[in-house]
Amino acid sequence: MSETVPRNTAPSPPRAAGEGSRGFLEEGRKLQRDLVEEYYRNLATAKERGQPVAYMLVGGNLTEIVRSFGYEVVFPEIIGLNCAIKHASLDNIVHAESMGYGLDVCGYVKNDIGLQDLGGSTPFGKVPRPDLLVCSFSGCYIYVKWWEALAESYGAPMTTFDVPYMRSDRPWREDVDYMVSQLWEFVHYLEKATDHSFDMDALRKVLAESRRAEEGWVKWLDAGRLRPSPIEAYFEAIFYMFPINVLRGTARAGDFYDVVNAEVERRVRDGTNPVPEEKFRVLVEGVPPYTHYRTFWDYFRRWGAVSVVATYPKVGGLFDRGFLHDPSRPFESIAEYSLGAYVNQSWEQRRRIIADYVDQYSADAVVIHGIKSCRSFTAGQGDLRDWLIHERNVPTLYVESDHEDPRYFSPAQMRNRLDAFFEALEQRRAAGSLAPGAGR
Amino acid sequence: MTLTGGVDIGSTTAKCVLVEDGRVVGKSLAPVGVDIVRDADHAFDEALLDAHRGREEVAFIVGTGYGRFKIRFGQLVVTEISCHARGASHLFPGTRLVLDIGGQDTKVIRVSERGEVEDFAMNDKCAAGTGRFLDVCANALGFDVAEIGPVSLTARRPVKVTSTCTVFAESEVTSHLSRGKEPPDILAGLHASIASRSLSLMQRVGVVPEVTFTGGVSRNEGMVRALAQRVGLPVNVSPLSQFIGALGAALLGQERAAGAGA
Amino acid sequence: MSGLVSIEPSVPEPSGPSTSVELSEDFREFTDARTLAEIVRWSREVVSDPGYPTARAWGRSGRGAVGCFPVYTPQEIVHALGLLPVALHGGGENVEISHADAALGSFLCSISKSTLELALTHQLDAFRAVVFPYICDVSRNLEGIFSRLLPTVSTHMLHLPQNFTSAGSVPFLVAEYRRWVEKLEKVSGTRLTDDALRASIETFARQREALAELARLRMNEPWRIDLSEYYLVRRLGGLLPRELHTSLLGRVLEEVRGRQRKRRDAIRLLVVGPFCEQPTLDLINLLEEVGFYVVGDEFLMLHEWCERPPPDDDPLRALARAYVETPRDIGVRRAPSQKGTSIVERVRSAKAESVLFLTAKFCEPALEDVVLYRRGLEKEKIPYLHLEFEERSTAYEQTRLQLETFAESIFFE
Amino acid sequence: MITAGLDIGSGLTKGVLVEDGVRLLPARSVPTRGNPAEAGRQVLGLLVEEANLLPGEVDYLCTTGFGRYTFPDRDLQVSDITASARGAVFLFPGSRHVLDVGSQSTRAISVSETGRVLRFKMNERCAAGAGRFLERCAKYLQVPLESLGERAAAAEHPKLISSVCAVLAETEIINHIADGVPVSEILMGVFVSLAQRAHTLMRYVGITPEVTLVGGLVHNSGAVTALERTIGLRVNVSGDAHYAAAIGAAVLAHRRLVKTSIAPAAAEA
Ligand SMILES: Nc1ncnc2c1ncn2[C@@H]1O[C@H](COP(=O)(O)OP(=O)(O)O)[C@@H](O)[C@H]1O
Ligand SMILES: Nc1ncnc2c1ncn2[C@@H]1O[C@H](COP(=O)(O)OP(=O)(O)O)[C@@H](O)[C@H]1O
Ligand code: SF4
Ligand code: SF4
Ligand code: SF4
Repeated sequence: MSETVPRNTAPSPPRAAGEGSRGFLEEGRKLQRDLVEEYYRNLATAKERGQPVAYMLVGGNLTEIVRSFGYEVVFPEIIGLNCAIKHASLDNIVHAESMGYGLDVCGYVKNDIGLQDLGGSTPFGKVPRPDLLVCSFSGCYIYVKWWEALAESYGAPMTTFDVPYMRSDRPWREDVDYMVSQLWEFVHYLEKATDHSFDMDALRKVLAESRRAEEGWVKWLDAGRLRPSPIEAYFEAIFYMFPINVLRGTARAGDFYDVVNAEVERRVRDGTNPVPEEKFRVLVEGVPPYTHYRTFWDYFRRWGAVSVVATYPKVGGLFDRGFLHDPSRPFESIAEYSLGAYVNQSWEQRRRIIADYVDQYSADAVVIHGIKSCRSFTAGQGDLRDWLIHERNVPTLYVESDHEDPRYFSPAQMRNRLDAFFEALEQRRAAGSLAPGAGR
Repeated sequence: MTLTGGVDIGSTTAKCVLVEDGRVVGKSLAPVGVDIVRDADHAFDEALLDAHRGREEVAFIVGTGYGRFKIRFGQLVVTEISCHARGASHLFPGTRLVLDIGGQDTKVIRVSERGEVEDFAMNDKCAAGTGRFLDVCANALGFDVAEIGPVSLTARRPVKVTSTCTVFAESEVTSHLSRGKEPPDILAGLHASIASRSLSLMQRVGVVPEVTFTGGVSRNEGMVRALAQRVGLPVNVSPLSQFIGALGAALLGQERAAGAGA
Repeated sequence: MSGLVSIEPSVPEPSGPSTSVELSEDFREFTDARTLAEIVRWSREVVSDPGYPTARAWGRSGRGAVGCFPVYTPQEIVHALGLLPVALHGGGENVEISHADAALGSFLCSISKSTLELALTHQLDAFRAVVFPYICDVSRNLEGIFSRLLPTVSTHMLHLPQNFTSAGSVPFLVAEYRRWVEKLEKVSGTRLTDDALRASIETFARQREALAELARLRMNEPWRIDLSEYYLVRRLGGLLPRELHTSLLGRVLEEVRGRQRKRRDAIRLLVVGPFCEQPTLDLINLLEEVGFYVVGDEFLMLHEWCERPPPDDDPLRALARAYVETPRDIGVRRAPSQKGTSIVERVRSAKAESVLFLTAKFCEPALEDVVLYRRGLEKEKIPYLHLEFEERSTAYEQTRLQLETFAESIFFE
Repeated sequence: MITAGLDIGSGLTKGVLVEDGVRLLPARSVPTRGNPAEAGRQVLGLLVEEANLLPGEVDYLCTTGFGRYTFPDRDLQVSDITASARGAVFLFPGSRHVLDVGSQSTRAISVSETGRVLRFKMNERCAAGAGRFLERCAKYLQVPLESLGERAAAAEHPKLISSVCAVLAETEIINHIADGVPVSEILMGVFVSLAQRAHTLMRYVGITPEVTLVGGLVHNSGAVTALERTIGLRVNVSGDAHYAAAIGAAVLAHRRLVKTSIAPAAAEA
């Protein structure tokens, strides 16, 4: 590089060799890849093996119960995010648009329905058609609409698990009762559909595995409290949340977090953190722009910004806030867990969670990423931004694009906003008006 | 006695300002074409010519604007947001809110007493209601952009304009014309509509006095009045308004140069 | 620096026609309105006033009004507490959004923004409580924003069950209603009694019957009442005390039945989609201007969502059962039948020849259904058109073009 | 019987005369320039002069296009979608799918054998997929509108335009130029992007061959090539198809005239 090339005020991104430089744990990432590959292989061969296939949503899902009846489980949201990361979502979306899905329909829905209509082939294998559609109505209305559309296209039966919206710190008794009665009904339905009888003890065992994985996951998340942070709680977490969402209830999920946590401990010992020189500790709120996820990450890294905590990895459940599965109260704890999906929290709850996170993880700033085609997560994020800035005095940036649709991501504009934000933070820190970790 | 330069490559125009001891000693303005690298060079040369100075005399050059990464000769690049905040606070030290409407985007920036950026918001991936919109409307009405401000001030019954989409600007204007509306009334309607769009953006960071209006569109007097009226606050405008980004960049360059010297 | 100028604002002009309708406390205007024309004129004034004049009039007598966000809330409960349930329908074409955008974001329907805008600009001050049913994520999230920005208004997000077959749905909904009742009792300072609730259920049942009667008339002989008249009369149903509205409907029915009017050569149209945000009156008029008769619609679903509650010892349970047990095919409630089949049935039962999907921009629940509906219609070769509208948009050129083409495609062989 | 069709568009006003609903007489156009009624009168004047007629010899006049209501001396007006469909089938009787790309909008129309509209869909919200966008590109790239196609022909790796907004698309183009992408590839990218957007609309209404292109885009060979490649079908194109809406209007005028003049005659008999 010659002298005449302009520098940004930020340090250039770290240029160490290998995957590690991207901020990933080496073993953890490799194991995660293997698990994902295995998962897709199982999906592709499920029909051959005569295994029935259930579709399920991530928020408040019922993986444990469904798996205990021998189903293979497809999570179209996960497939959607994988397609988007692999730049394979746009064709599906455009196809769905030609089927009549409007511009403003959730990108996951369009990716999934377009994908299915085009034959179900993804870069990682073919996705089987559903025999059962389990709609856990936990936090997003579109879940119902989406499953309804699939049910009509495939003629597959759909069951709804209605999860009341969380408007209090602890679940209300009536809500849990309602959910437990639905779970019993669901189990009876599955008994009829599969000709298997339900075994509560088996479920307890599965839940014990879930709990082990959950504890491991929480331990990983908690590492973000350290300064400097040995983990990337947003960009890295997107990968490590796969087992907790998809493989919960299997021993592999628990084992995965053991491996990952051991590696984090090593990081702490050796000081090999995801961002070599931690300058800004950031809380990230919102669904990631999967289509440009690496680009987006780079915009943080070049400023030495590390996400120490994030809300998105909690869509599957707020395990770090107490909703762990409890084998001694199987259905009640499943109910409580489903209530605890992040998008199922009222704005009052969401604000409280974020404020707590800012304190607990000593975040300097918050970056909110809004999704144009997702109202559930996004409607009200502007107000959140206002609240953080004016009532909590936390510097906050709001940026917008889409999780699935690359047409909504404009690199130049996105970079401009992030650069300006960090530039301002740097200025304020230099002037002493921003204490490091002054997230209060 | 350090001479520094700020080069602002916008979507529509390239601006360069040379500053010495906090004073503007030279400036230039030129349209941006397809060869951005050359345009940047050219803007810089013009400003040097204007200041009767040589390239080697400039101690520090800061680039900004959406084409900032294309400036080959600068030492530092900074976003327009920081630069507009810096420039506006320099000209109007009481500034707490900056509204910048350029050729293709609108920004609002809340600044602290010390001229630091506290918060900002931008219009989103849409060119509606920007300078380009006004350019197209002016064209459709057969005016030069520099004329539409004064013309709009003669309006008697401003029309209601619903869309400020740049692409449909022409048909918006034509359909008003075909309904027999007068150009000043149409222009006043357009300005009012941009003003309320701007207000809505300003609400995102909070409307606090003093408000300073920057960017090319702030040269439009009709727009300035429409804005002051809609916001209900006085609005600062400098004759240098289109240069404020470049000025801010040059001023940041002064700090850098001083810092490096110390 | 002498070149610097500071431009002072001149006195701002009032934005839009700031019609403010003052109604008398006993709504004498409506009691006295003898003819349909008079009723419609009043309705037009009330509807175009973003300050909800009927809520203000009710409030002046010291009683509280409760704003009900679309689509459905059991208004009987509100009524039984001596409060006036008022249907919120957004801000209409005259409300300029400048505060609400900041809180909500750009890719959202207008009704959510204008409702918040009205609240922030004190146009909803007459309301002591506001309820947001879980019809979609936007409505749901709006409650959380209201509760922060307007702490003096009692808000509730009503979780309406999505599982319509569980034995637990009705008991859950009763509990959910109770939680809301507790808040409303504080607002009204009275306690809800079973007798009062039973009486309210009767009141609403009578209103529903009268509305159904008018709808039948419109379906069978659409030329007897203009679409805008029909719309405005119905819209009053969510704004006025219900007893009064029922009596107005009686007068309207009588007058309309006696009208001598010529039948036009127009295409019978079913309008699907505007169950929440409402298009402008001009757009509604445009539908018939280009050559249609609207013989079935989803414009104001507040009263039509539920059937008369079934007999039950516990009136609250009766209301909960009415919600859970009424199979209604609409974008924000799961129907037991397939959408593709149910739309065809609806077309047939309204004797419609064509379908217009008129969906609010960014209204995702409505958008998703269009795909399923159109599949069903294509199978039966029933012509349809999909248009998006916005509360505030008044540029109808594109809309007119498409509607005309649609009509011409049916008219010209 | 001579009938006239006037297509008063936002850019151009186009007119044709048709004899007995089957024979095309001259076609003419003038820029609309914000005065649709005047433009209509001018075109009509030109047509009548060219065909050596007296003004009174036009038996029936039908307007279409965005200015269809602004022309006072019309006997009938129809929407331009209805008219384009008729016109396309008049020009290419095998047409079952019509794509109409005008200056500000793109419409995909499926039509019956007689030219009746079965289903149609217009571009939503943004205008990046329409003709005006091409005009601006031509200006930016300093290539005359007429030779856009020629210039694009050399492209091997078209550079797609992702922005849905025509204005921001320009910025994208400038960026490509600054990055040294050859003009031909940018141009072809523009065409392919436009074709892909049109394809989505076309798929929504359903594509049945033959496909006929009408509207101003017919002059653009590059766009036609890109379109044929994208949809994988041959597309009917002719220079007259720019006048499709005007032709359709004149044909519909003729039908109406026949109906109304036969009806009284039949009543007399
Ligand atoms: N004399 C003038 N009067 C009114 N408007 C002007 C004048 N000069 C420039 N403008 C407006 O300013 C815009 C360019 O603003 P500018 O801030 O230079 O944009 P950018 O930084 O994006 O290149 C033009 O689109 C034009 O509408
Ligand atoms: N000679 C030409 N060469 C290439 N493109 C042309 C030519 N003439 C017109 N066009 C294209 O056609 C468009 C105008 O189409 P037209 O159907 O006349 O639109 P409208 O009816 O909306 O006025 C222009 O925007 C331009 O892109
Ligand atoms: S939460 Fe958002 S992204 Fe997820 S399914 Fe719902 S709308 Fe789509
Ligand atoms: S218009 Fe649609 S998206 Fe908006 S609040 Fe109503 S139902 Fe929800
Ligand atoms: S076409 Fe218009 S509305 Fe669309 S993004 Fe561009 S300026 Fe905005």
